[in-house]
Amino acid sequence: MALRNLGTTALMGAAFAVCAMGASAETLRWASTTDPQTMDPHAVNSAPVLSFLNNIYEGLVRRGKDMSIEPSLATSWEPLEGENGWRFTLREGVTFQDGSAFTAEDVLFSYQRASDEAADVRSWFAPVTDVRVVDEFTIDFVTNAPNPLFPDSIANFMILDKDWAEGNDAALPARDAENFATMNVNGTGPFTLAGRDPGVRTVLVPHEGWWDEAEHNVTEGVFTPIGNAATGLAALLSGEIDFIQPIPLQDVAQVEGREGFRVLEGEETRVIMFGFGHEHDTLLYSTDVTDVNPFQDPRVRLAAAHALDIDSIDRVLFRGKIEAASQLVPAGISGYSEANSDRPAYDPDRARALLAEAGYPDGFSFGLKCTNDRYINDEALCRAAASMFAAVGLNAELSTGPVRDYWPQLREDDFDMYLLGWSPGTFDMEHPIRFLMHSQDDEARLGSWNFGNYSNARVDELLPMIQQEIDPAARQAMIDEVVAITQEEVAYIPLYTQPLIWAAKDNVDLTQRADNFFMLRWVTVN
Amino acid sequence: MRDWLKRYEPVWLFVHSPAAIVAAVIAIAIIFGAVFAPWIAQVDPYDLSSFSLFDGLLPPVWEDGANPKYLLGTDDQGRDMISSILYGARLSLVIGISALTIAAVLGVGLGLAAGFYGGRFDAVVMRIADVQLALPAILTALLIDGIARGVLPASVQQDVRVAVLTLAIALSLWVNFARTARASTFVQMQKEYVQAAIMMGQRPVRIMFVHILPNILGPLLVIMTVDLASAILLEATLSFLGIGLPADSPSLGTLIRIGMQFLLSGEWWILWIPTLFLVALVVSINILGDFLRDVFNPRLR
Amino acid sequence: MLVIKDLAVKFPSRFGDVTAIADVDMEIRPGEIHGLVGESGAGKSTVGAAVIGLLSQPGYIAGGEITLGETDLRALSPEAAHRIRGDRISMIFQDPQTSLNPLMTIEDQLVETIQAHSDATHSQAVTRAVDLLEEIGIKNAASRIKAYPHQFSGGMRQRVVIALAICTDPELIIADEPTTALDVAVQSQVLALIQRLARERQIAFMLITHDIGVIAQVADRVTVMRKGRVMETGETQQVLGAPDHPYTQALMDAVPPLDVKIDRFRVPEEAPIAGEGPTGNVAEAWLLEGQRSEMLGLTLDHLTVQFAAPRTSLFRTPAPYVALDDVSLTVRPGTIMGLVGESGSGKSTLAKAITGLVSPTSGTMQLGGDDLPYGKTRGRRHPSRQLIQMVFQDPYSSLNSRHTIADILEEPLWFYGFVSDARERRRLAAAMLELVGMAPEAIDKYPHQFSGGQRQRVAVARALLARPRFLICDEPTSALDVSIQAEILNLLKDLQSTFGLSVLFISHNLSVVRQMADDTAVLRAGRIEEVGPTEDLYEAPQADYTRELLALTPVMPKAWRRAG
Amino acid sequence: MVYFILKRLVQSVFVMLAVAFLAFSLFRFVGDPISQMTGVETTVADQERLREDLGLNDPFVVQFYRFTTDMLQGDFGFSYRTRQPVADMIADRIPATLELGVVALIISLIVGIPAGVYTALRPRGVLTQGILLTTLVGVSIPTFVIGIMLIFIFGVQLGWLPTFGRNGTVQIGGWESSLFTVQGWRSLILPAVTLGVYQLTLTMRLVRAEMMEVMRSDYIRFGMARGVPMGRLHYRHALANTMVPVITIIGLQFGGVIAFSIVTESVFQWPGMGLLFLESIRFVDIPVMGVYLVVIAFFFVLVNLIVDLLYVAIDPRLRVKDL
Repeated sequence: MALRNLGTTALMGAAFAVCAMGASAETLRWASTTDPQTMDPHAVNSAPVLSFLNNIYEGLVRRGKDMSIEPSLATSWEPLEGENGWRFTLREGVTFQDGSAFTAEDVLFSYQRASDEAADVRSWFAPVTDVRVVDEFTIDFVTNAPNPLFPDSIANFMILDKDWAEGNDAALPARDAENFATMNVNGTGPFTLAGRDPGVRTVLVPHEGWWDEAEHNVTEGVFTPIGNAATGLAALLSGEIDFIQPIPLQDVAQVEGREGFRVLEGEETRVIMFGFGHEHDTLLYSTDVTDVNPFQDPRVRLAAAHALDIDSIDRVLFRGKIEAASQLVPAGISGYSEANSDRPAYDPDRARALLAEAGYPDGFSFGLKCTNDRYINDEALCRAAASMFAAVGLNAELSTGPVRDYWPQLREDDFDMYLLGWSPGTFDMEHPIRFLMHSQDDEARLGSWNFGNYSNARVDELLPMIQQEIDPAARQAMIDEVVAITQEEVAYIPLYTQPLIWAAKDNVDLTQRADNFFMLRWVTVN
Repeated sequence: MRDWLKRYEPVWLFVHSPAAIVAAVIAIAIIFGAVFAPWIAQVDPYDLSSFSLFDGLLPPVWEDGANPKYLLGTDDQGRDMISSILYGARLSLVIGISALTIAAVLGVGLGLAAGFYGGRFDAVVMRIADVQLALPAILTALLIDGIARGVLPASVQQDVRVAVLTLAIALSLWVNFARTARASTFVQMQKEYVQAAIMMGQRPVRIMFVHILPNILGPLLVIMTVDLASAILLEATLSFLGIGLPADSPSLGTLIRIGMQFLLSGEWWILWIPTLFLVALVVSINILGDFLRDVFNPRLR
Repeated sequence: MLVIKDLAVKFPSRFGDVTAIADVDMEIRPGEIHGLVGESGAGKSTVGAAVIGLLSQPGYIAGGEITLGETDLRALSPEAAHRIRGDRISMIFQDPQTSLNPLMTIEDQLVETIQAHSDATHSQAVTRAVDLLEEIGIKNAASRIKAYPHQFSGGMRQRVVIALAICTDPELIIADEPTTALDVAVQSQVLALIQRLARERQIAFMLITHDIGVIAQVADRVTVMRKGRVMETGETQQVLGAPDHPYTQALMDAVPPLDVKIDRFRVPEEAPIAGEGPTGNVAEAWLLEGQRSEMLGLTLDHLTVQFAAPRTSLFRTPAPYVALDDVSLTVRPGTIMGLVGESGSGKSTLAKAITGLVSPTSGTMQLGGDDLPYGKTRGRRHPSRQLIQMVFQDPYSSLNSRHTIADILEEPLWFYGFVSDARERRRLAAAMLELVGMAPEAIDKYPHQFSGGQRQRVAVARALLARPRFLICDEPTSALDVSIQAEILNLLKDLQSTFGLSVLFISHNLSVVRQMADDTAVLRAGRIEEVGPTEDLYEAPQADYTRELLALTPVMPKAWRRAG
Repeated sequence: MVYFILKRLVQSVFVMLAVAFLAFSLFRFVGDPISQMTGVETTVADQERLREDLGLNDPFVVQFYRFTTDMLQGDFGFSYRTRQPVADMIADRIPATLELGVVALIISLIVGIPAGVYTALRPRGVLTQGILLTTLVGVSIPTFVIGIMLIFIFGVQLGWLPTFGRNGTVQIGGWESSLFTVQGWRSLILPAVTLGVYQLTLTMRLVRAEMMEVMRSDYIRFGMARGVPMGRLHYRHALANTMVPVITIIGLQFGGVIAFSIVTESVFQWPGMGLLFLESIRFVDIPVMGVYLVVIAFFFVLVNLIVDLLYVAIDPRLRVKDL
């Protein structure tokens, strides 16, 4: 069958094509599924944009290869005496890409710009009450309460040059029509923009006057978005691009099978989980139980957890690439509760027993809502889970849809059980607690993604204490308690951490970071 | 038997053209398989409990590592390919045929009236046709999908997806019927039997549907077969663009979309078997369509 | 010199080989015009096609010889045959509208033909073409040659077709119904041209036609064919004047004479006689019972019909096309009024105005004393829609081919509410069929199973089933063969006299109108040229136009006709 | 002639208004743009404020009135996603789609017409049956499968042609064209062939049907009777008359080309309007979707007008009035 070997033969043709491409010295051509919408660091708080702009702009602090916080534009920082907040001493002799000097004024201006109503990233500065310039290279951030994690939470807060922004009337992120900062950049980072054709091609070239010494040998970085996964892979295998993030899970074996290419597999910090409608008093989609919501009974929720066999999902759907998850953050993230690191085992009999105990011996039907274009194999996972639930009597009526309609439906409580993936923005356990476990409280901007409105007084009480606790041991004890409560009450069913799969040519060394950010400055093309 | 065969010419022509026979055999076999899928297929792919994940990604029986229980292998969910295809073809045919009927009723009705009344009414119908042609099929599908989601209550939405898709496809096909019906009606309007009916004072509706319609069925029938093929293809394209049917009640188009993800990962059969099946179905329908056009086109004889 | 010896042509079909023509013999000397006459289906066109080698698929020459001069046409290779076509043998088709390529100028089509058979340069070919056009009577040919076919009138276009046929001065020209689509005046000019070419250029003409008048006027010798066989051949005067084969005699009797009125056509013996048979008179009784006492005449005065011409520019509204201009006409009750005129004279528009298909711009119409409203304002249930019925020209399009004869005939019965019971309706329809001379069993068949003549009988039956008082016949027989035409005309005469119908008989054929009509009106370009009793009009025409029409109609010389 | 054009223009304005109204009135059901525009941590209050600023809470009629009046003044609004003026976004993308569509159409004509003529003149030939079958198979495989197949065969296996994107373009006064460089053509071939396959089958079958019809006409038989060489008869006479009806149908099919270009562009990552439209659907970028539709309607109407004018130009019966 000619069509069959289409997929598996070795690529003499492709290898040959690489040289034919006439790659100039150390150009890196890479692709991803989505194009960063804008070049304005404060306009949009989304991973693709922040990841790309981290190559151009820099924050006071930055994350190292192992996700730890290290000095960047701030050389050091200490808590303020006498009031809550932090003092940052800035690095001297740093210049922006247009040559102007970097001073505290620029940091203050960037703070005012980033916390303005027009900026989508203003939620990072919720705890900040005041910012004071002490001298040309020191600046204080005053917070409304002790905030040990504040430096970590502003790793993506990028600094603009005040005169450049005001000079090109881009003092605020574009409210409606684009302004100068949407298409042009002036950061302190390792690279600057050499060409921008939105949605088609974006070119980065090294910034000569960068304060840090360059580990990379890239002379030109060309980024092109490729929406269709199969086309992207073809582009890599045909040698037209050097690196692509991500590639479909099922094609890993293929790429590894071809010499000249390799695959980088890691764990993304995103945990995939099922959530319940804790606050719903009836099931919306059930055909047999319409007067009460069985999922309000923790035993039913535990039964659902026991019905899922993560190992077989791993083997068949993810080809052994995922890690089972016991809580809402993966292992290794600060605040991970080692004490509660085991998850409910796959035990269909125990699940049926629990259901019977809860009064549903032959189970019931309910509506399971999932996305079909947001997480890796999201639709396939939901179908697999639905068939596992059905095995124990929980008849799931599956409805999948594009993510553009998904969040509004969840906000209108249009589900019985729903699929959710969560990646902690601050890479700390406090983040999911603040957004997913704390009961919904709009003014305080808490629990905004807790769609089922799970609420536990003790958890609500512990959150502010965790946020202000300086002593790490005490903080971890409180976090362990929260994780224990939510596990015991099965607030969510954490399933697994999503695999992070990049593919590149052999002659490209690069570092894969857990937050799926691609740093051009760690790349060497040999 | 011989003279009956001879006397009724289309049948005689059919018996003597091998292509039409082969096409008819394939089409009937597929339609038979689709209609009787529940009894033929081993597994009901729509019932989630009837298959398990562990049988996922099994190759066809002539490949190594295959499970004889699944002759043509299984897809990523462990569904038997043959059953999925039969059920998928059934859904595709249901959508295709119902979309076609709606398009035919709407198109022929408007086309006949436009041809009969002519003048301003004809111009209005043709402009509506222009608007419909200017809206790409994907957008029609998207908009109807959006309306259904906005208007209908949440619980009903899932099983109304098929109706939404059918309506969307029908809306993008009715223009062909309208244009052909209109052109044929203009020809018939010159004929004296129509003038006689008008002179008698018969109601326009009766003239259109009792007198004119039987005489313009020939060309419409040909469009019917050609558009059935494009309706099925359109359903496949829409599901590729993410607007088609949900993955748990696959049509042929959805199966192909799922198959696309495994194109390079070695599981070639998930894509190519449904695609070859679709090609066989569409080609045979088209060949029958061509045959019908030659038979019903008086001038060709 | 063309010689054909027992030529046979066969058409394979699923019923085995059908013999179209067999043992046909014929000789045509240079300069001779040899008429080939016969009714439709006689195979005359097949002979012409066989000679020039253009038999329509899948026909083939099964036997016999065709020699032109010394060359045996059947022995030629396809390429050689193609070279001869246009060079030594040419052909003229019936309809000038479709014989010329609409997208090419006359010059291109002439030049390409000339250059196909001679090595003339382009300019030489053009000058030759211009001379040719002048020779066949096209004025200022030099400028007209650059025009497109649609810019010529029917007659002009046929002249161009003839020029194309003779531009390579062929030995033989096969003219297949060359003048059938033309008006009388233009027909005679084209026939005269053919005679002149035969004489001056010594071209042998095979003139294929069904019109015996044309044969009489032009042909030197004639061959009569029927059902693929030659009945008789010889000098025209001898064959037409004193035919010795009964079929030829029957054919001659069926031709309506122009110069004398005969009360009924002598119809060949096998034609069915109208009105006999038991069920026939059931229909007759039903019609008579429905007949109200008085007969209805029709009066039109100052009737004008105008059609808006298509707008070509925003500012000037173009002058409307005047189809009927101030027409006043009266059809006396119980009589037949003939209406004669050439194509484009407005005959059909008049019929459509009366029946309401077209709304006049001014003038009034009365039917038997009551006012007849215009089409627009005439309600669907207005009594005139039942009282006035019409028989159309083309039998193939006046009956709905998807309905059975029963459906067609029963429609007026239930529509006008005459008979509510279905079985009764069916019995009456079958009876009417017999009244018009057809077998009652035909009721369950479809129109395509009948000949042209039979279909026209069904159309008449349908008209009668509406119990009309006024019948309009728009060219009822011009699409039929002469023999069939005679039967239908006899039928119409009998029905008119039996049921006291007032009839408006429209035709372009003056001889037919003379045999049918009590009074006659001559129409030209929408205006009445002359109206009066038929005999006065034919014997002593007042208007020059009428005289000219009578003179130009090809007709058999009086001397040839058998006595009585 | 002038009157004819004016009448068509008035009608086309109505078509475009109808398309705009239809599209705009239904966008409200296509999803919530705000949830796409804001990040994960944006609070509900901020989202409401943004919704207010964008005027999405205004009644539908007001929104539509604003949409049309702005458009008439040439202000096409800005994209919710990239904040770029929609006019620039679409203007940048028009050359890509137009060039792809036109080249696909040309391929379908260059291959379709001769194939149609051949199959018409030799209806029973083996090659004819072969051509008919292969083109039929070609049109039975969904466009995206054909696209991916071509990418893998020519891009990955053989490596002759690029697998995605549109490079080698040359800027000629605001029009970015890929027709003037070898690299430009190399990246254009595969998408154009994918888009062209459907058109090609259509054109071929149309030409075949019309040609067989014309071959039976009287003027062809008269041409045969005049001994006009067969070649001239087939091409000068028959083909010219075949083109008249074929051109109108091809004009109508241009709508199909636009629809299928959406799929082709998404498979080949071809930076045309189709891809932009697809991305704006995923992102519920209403202004871009609205303007795209009106532009497509405009192209469609324009093509119809051109086809009608071509019709008159080719057919002298319409062009030259009687002498």
